[in-house]
Amino acid sequence: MKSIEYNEQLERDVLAALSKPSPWYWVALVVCALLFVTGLSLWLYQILKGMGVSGLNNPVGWGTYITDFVFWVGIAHSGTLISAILFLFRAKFRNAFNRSAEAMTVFAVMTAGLFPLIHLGRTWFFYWLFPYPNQRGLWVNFKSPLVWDVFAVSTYFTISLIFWYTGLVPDIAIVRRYATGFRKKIYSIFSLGWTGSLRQWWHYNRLYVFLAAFATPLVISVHSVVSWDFAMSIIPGWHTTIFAPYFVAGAIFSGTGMVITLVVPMRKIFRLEKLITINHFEKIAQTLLFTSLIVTYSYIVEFGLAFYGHHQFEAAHFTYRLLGDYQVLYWIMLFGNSLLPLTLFVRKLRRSIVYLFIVSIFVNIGMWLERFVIIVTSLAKDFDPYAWGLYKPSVVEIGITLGSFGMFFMFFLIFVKVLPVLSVTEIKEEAAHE
Amino acid sequence: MKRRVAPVVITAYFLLFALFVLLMGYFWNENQKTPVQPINFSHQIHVSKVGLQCTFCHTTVEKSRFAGIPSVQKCMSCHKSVKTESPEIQKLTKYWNEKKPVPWRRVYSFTIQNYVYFTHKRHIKAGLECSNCHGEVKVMPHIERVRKLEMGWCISCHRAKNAPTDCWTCHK
Amino acid sequence: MDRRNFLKLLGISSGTALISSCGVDKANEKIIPYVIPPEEDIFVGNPAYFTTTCTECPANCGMQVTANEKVYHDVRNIFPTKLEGIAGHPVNDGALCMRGQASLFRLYHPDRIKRPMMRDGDGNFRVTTWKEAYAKIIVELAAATGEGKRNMYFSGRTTGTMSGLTDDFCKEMSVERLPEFEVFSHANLKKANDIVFNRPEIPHYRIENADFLLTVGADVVETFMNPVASANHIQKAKDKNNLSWYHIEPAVSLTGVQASKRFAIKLHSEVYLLAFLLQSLSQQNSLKKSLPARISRLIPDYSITVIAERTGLSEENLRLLLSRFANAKTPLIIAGGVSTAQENGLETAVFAALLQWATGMTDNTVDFDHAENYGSVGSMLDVRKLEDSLKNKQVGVLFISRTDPVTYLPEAEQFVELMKNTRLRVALSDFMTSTVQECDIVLPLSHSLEAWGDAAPRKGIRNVIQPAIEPQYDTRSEGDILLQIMAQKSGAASAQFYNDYLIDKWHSLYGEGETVGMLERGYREEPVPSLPAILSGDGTEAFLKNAGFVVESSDKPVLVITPSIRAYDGRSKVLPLMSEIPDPLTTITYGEWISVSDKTAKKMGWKDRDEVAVELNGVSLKFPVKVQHLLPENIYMVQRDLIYPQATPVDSRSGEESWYVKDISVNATGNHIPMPIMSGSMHEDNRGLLPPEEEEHPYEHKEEHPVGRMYAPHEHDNYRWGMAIDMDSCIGCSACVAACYVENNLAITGKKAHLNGREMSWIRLEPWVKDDETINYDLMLCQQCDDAPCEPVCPVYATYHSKEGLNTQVYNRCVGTRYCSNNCPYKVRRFNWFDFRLPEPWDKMYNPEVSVRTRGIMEKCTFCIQRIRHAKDKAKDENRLVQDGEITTACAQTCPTNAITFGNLMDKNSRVSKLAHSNRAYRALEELGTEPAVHYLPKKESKEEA
Amino acid sequence: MNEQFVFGEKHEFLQKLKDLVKGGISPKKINVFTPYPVHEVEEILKVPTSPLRFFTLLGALSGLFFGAWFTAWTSLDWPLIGGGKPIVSVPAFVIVTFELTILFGGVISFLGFLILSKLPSPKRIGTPVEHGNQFVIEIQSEGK
Repeated sequence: MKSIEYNEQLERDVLAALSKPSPWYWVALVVCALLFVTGLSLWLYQILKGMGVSGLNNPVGWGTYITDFVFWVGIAHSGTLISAILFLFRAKFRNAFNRSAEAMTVFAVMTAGLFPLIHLGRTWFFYWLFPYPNQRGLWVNFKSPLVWDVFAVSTYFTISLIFWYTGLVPDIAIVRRYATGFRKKIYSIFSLGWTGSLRQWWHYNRLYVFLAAFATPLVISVHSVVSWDFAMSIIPGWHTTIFAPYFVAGAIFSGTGMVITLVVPMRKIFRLEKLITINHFEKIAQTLLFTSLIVTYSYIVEFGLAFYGHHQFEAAHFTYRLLGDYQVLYWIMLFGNSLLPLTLFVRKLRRSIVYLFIVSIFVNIGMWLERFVIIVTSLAKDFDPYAWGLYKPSVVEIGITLGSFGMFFMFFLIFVKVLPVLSVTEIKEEAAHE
Repeated sequence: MKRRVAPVVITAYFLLFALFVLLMGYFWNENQKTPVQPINFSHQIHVSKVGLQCTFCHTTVEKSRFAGIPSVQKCMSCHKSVKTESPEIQKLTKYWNEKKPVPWRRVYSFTIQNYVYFTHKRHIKAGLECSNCHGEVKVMPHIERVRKLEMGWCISCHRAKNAPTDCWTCHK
Repeated sequence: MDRRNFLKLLGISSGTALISSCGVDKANEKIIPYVIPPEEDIFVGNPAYFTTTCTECPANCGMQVTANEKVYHDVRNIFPTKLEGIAGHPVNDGALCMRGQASLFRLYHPDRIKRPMMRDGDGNFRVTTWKEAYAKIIVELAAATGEGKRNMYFSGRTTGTMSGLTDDFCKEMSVERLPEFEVFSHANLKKANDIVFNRPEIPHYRIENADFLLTVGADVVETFMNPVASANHIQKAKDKNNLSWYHIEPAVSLTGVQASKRFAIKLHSEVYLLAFLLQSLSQQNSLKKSLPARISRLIPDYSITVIAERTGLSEENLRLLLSRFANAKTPLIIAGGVSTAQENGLETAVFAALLQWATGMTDNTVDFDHAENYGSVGSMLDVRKLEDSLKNKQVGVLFISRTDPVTYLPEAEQFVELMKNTRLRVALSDFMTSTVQECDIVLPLSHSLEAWGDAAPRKGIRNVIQPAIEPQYDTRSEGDILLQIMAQKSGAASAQFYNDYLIDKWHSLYGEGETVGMLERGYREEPVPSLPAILSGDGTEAFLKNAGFVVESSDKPVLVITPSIRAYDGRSKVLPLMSEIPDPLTTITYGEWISVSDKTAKKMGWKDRDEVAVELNGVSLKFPVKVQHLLPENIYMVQRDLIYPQATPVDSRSGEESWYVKDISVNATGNHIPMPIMSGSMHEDNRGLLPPEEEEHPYEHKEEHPVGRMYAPHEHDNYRWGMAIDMDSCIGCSACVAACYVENNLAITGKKAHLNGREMSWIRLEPWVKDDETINYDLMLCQQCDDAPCEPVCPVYATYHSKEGLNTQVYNRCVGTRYCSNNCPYKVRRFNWFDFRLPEPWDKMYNPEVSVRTRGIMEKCTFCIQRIRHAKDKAKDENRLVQDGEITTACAQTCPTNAITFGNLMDKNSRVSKLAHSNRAYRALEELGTEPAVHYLPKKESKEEA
Repeated sequence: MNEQFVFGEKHEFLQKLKDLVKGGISPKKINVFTPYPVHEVEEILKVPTSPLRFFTLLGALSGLFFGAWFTAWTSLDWPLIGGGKPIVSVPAFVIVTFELTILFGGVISFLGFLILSKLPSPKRIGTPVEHGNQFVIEIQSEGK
């Protein structure tokens, strides 16, 4: 087939996704929107009543909200991994996923960014967390890991957004060509008047490389910072040096899981089978397996440190994590994160979309639980036995968590209807090489 | 046709709204600055004309955290005889006869009163003039707030005079 | 007459007169001046101080009221905001117990009766006027006398001038004054002293003079007689004569846990132990006065083995006790509480009295001349008498004042029925108690902080009661009421005011000058004639002849109904703070529970919060279980205020009511009851909260070889505030906790919050069980760490380290991340989960010097920084540094044993630095390198004692 | 009047381009439009590396210095002790500095790209130039 025809065909295939949505799409969208709105109203309720509407207490000052925060930031990471790191490594299978992965990153960071605000006792003063010149002459405390978070997350969001958009510009230009009327205007604006001239491609390529080069260390730093929220404290179970690598691996692991969860149905619905092939999935499954192994390794090391280090509080804590009040969650987590992924050594399973989808769901659950267990068990029983206490999420917390999922999927659903879900330009380029 | 009207209407609406907000803000601020007092008391007359010292009425300013507001009896000690015919003084006399306090409106207040510890005594002892913070009261027919009492303002002076800037000097 | 003119009349430079000037009102919009100008020497920012007397329990501690000026609902007034003991007061010497600290909650209680009421035709209360009420009373009194019925005045314990006035009133109005009703009447003690010394009194125990103290059942630091004084004197004795204090009890009590040695004794066998001591001591003639033969032969004499078997004490322990008694110069034995309120109670008390006489305690440590003022207090026998005369419809008008028999008597329904046999029932009360519900006329009483009066806790002391605030409602003092009734009867135009009556009395008693002195001091010590306690041979012999010594044979479960350190006999239950503060032994706050021996629990497989049904006296009561270490098997404990009164045997000789319910059966129901147990675990596992158990150099001080640190310690200029807490002195009374709540406007969060682990206490007592044998405490509050983990994690600098070593929290900068709390190894930070504001009118008691925190803010102990600020302000005026002992925190101030020392660690000569550098000192979780400013001195091991 | 060559296939287009350059037409006069980046073009037309990298370097450096200065300065502006750490605790500040380096670097590179490639261009937004999937070579005629 002549490449020009192939490209035309390709464009039609991809842009087919932008055609009129089916009723089911609307149902899904409305459900997500409702969840989102419920979450928001619960948050409002919490602001008006006080943090007491959550299940948090003394000693457990952090719970579901921070878990959600870490979870969503984690999700975001594999987006950057797939698009930036794999780009630098020139990994071919990347272009099947990178667009949706990047979109996922942007939306996940947006969602994650809300939770530090939600968990504030006095949300209405959230802006005090940012260093801005004020009449009080007060700045923020740069020694606080929470301030590091503020910088890391906002940087991460900005860069991811730019990275995503840059990749989109030539594709939007394509959509522009097909679109008509009002939509055409919008697309023209967002394609910035892209012509595909030599000069544009010339700088474009450079920019893309640089952004990728920035994004890669950024991912590492962001989740390290998130992990330091815990590692910088003195609480047994938090205060450990392996947290940064451990969390980064965990983040990529969970994110990869989420990519699969998102792409499998997307591929089916928009009939992208011939663009997102089983080989692509095998590759991503391998990533999943690899990161799973790293995470499992960290789990083992944690216990090693505690017991071999012969530290009374650490030892007591890890015994508690394993056999204490929250052991069920811990065991579910181990199953989802460490045992189940092992089955991906089997090639057959690796290449079964359905099986992958199931695994990815377990990974999502497992990784959420991992953060929950780390945060809650450490706080529930620390140094002073008198102050020990248990925590269980309240309706409000659960509602807001569901709301965050609603928000994330809502954005994603909107995305698949307004922007090309695959990087057309890159696939063309890829095709031209073969 | 429609296409032209809609944007105009919308912009107009928002402009009006903005204007409204601004006006509200302005009036609120003014009102804060010079609240309407139950009795039209003039510091100008009492200080400039009569020549009273601040401490004549605000007796505890040198020894207490609070400057002190003169009791109704104190006012009456002069106004039993002075200017008795003036309607404002008659208001005062009314309060006195009913043995009711005069519900003066506060002019200077910290927005977060509950959390701030301020002592007049220390500042007087440090040699500050009343006017340093309260402005030229003696020329004010209606007492008027000349400072917002924002933290930044306090601090600037504390720094200049190297007074303590430890948070718990003023916070409580 | 208002107090100012009254004091003017007394010629007192009214340092305590109603002050007035301008202050800051809550609404912060208006500034309300006074109509009448202020006293010249008084102005806002300086609170007024009044001396008065605590009336929360019969102990009558001397109390200094701190009254702050506030505008409340557009009215400028002064409001009592803090209560403290009067330093040097003969009863409590500056200290106050948790109930005393909390009694402001009674003063401002929303449920107080606000105006006189009378029952109308259809049996409902309607508001009435005093005149009308008086008129009715006078008419009824006359009518009753006409019918030949007897009118009776039935009240709670009354002392001092009020007692005299009551007599006058009764004479005037032909009313019988009945013996007073107290749940803890100590009838057996009085009876025993009557038998042995012909003195139906309770002596004043001079613990401070003792070098060996043996308390038999008497919970001297909780509710027995005067806990604050006892605790205080125990400490004095420890310092002065290196006192060793042993406690013997059949159950377990905070007192027992705090004693340097505690022996669990078999039920009802105390009598044998005392008999054994008497006999053995006389045999090895180490008695100062030998007992007459006719008496000693009546005292059971058994071999040590038998006694050991009867009492369950090991022979060496018995010998230890003997040697202690033999070698002590000034021993003291106090029997009471669970050991005298039982079948052998009277015998126990008698033997204790004999021991007191024989070992010469009556000459120094047992002081009958200053006997506790319990003379007019009756017993259950007197109650029975009343019930009889009610049964026989002999009673016309029944006055019930300041007491609540319907709540405290087991036969409540019956008593209510009997009350109906009267013409008229008049209640004088501050609350709508179940007794008041049954009355026809309700005369609301003013709180003692709103009224004049005096009190005589024991012979030789007269306490002043003077108002710190005008009555908030249409209430009157009992004195005024009686005087007014009398006046109205005699048709006088106006009654004499009770305060005039008082003045007259005082003047006639002490003369004018002395009266003034007494008012300023708040009390007066008067000389009392000294009569030695003489053994009454006949009485004792007669008693011993037909004394029966029950031997507890059955091993059926027994329920002990113990007094509550928080609610006393139940009267302090109305104070919400008493439910908010954990019971020191169990750390339970709200709701009821039954204490079950850990051994029993293990056997039955019960755990905390398991519900059990208790079958007793034919009824079945349900309680959640609290496993209690040290509690002997088969013994169950419920605090008196948590169970409705039980019919228990009453000693016909003394009228003492037994605290034991025998032959109960306890079975698990299988339910679990959520119960707010504040302690997450009672096992410390050498985590470093208690002193490290090292073999050589037991309490070596860590500061000399500090833990490795990355940065040089930051410098302090003039002050580094620090604290030393001596856990050997601490008796776990929790007064400090209550003081902190009141001083710092801490929130009362309620049961639901407590179940979610949301208490707000800044300071707490942590009980630690060591190998199921001992319970040691530590007192946990913010350690003001030099390298505080909470500080660097705050993103907005809401918490930081002040140059004076304080770990401060700027409330209105806090955004509420709770990171600091997570990162605090001591978990002493508290988060405002909601707007926990005290409901009106309780908010009157807020301390204006301390902000009231709103929702979403983290708060913590600041070492009472408002007090530091004031002291520094004063020092600056006199341009000097703050002296040692000039400042003390609320917790340290109220401690009966001065276990807490606050001061400046930079000053090497301050008491606190000396203690901090003593080689006993250790710091909590020191190996974390947080460099706390709080230093602990551990409890001395009892082995050092023996 | 510009001369245009339109191709459907990449290799034809590249061939033509080579010929043109061989034919002595200065690369400056040649402009090409491609549906996706074609790196050979840059080789053929001897296009130097994009100056974008200077923007990136500048951005990153400014972020670095700003971060280092800002963290230290704000801490010294009102020195408050926390947890016994020094007022300027470099290890903590490095993290913020690093993030700022990346933030500035990324944002300024993007701006640089817009400036260099003259985007967004209102003219083109108004009337987009569409070449579809064709490869276009445009040679500016003489005189221009």
